Amino acid sequence: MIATATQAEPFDTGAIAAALTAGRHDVGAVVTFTGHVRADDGLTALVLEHYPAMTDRQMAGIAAEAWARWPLLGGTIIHRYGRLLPGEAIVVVAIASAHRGAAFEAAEFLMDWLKTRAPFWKREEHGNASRWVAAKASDDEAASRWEKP
Amino acid sequence: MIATATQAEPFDTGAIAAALTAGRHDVGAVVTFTGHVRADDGLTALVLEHYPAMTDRQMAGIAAEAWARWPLLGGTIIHRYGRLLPGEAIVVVAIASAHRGAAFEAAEFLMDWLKTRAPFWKREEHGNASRWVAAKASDDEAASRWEKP
Amino acid sequence: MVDLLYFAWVRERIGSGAERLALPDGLASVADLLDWLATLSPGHAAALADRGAIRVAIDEAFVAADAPIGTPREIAIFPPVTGG
Amino acid sequence: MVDLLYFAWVRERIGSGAERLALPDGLASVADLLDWLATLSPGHAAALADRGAIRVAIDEAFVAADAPIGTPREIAIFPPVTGG
Repeated sequence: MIATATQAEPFDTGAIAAALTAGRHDVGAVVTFTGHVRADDGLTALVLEHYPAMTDRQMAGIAAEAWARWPLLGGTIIHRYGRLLPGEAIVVVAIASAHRGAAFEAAEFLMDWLKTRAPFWKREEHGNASRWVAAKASDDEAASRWEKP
Repeated sequence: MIATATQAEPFDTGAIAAALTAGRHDVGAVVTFTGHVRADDGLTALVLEHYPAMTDRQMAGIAAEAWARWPLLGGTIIHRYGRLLPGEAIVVVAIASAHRGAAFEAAEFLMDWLKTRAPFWKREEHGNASRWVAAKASDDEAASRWEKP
Repeated sequence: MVDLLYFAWVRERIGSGAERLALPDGLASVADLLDWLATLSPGHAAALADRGAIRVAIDEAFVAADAPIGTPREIAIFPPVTGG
Repeated sequence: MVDLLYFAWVRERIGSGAERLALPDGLASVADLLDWLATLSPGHAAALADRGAIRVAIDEAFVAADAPIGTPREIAIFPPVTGG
């Protein structure tokens, strides 16, 4: 299965990925994606608000969907909330499979779905000023490629 | 740039990925791929032979090609050689970019090219028996999607 | 009574993250609900003015504007999500 | 004199990973080179019997069967690669 969690605390991508292969000899491919806070345009912090109960439900649903679509052997998704500084990691998706194709596709699918379906909202802080991040049409387009006919 | 290396020793994917973001605030996405030895059909070890000088040249060329094609901010490729046991990591590709699309694509491209252009040969050990791994047509197909018209 | 939850700038404009309300009879759809909510205060009106930028979840599942309200426990109203 | 390098089962069948040879005149292409090498010993012949499974690199760059030999420093002959 793919474990999902939200937390305020930092996570260790290397340890998360290592746990997916520990003690097993059937995993041939591990893909990790880690999203980080960029200091674009003088950004000084990123504040993530979320809807906890719905986030848990959506992340579990997205994880189950990936599990059904690809032959996966394990996975972990952690999304942070709260106030993050430039350089800090926001989200990690780590996927294990026998082969690389499934691991890459599932990780991309999960990121695209997290961007468009998980109830998080980012607020940028630029010193004393602050603004909510607008949703990107490009994220909707990226997610739409996974829709089944 | 994307650093490339071959080595007999194990590597630490987490440390490799962390080094790509250390002290910088422009990286928004880090993708890692790690390939592991699977114990399929009773495999007891995988022995990787390589052509060192050509491997170095091919890996550097592949890395430069990825750097030219996508807006990347850093990367590391390490490919091991020698005798590896089930579960051990064979290869890591770690890519940093501002956005996830470029990081995912470049990592997949690099893996597809490593599979079809880097002069490594795998020999499977099954107890006392041993056999060379045949190249897969599916790897050639995966690599061909990156060919420019 | 239904729990209304507001997030991000919807929450800021309404001035509260949650309120418990008795919905009037006759709200056939999510769009009807938003029309009614917008009458409650200038903050509600400001928060819901741009319907294209409003997303709604009923009992933690996304719903479209023409979806029926039903008898939910919790309705959440928020801008398009920007996680990941 | 040219350094010939052999890898994987090509190396095993030839019985050596490297040899230094003086190439005869008149080898126009890589295919001609393989034809000549196959005459050197039964091991060479066995290694090069299935030309569809043979890959060649001249001075560390892949070349096709119809490529000219030129005046290389090093020619490597091996099966299709299986790294990654």
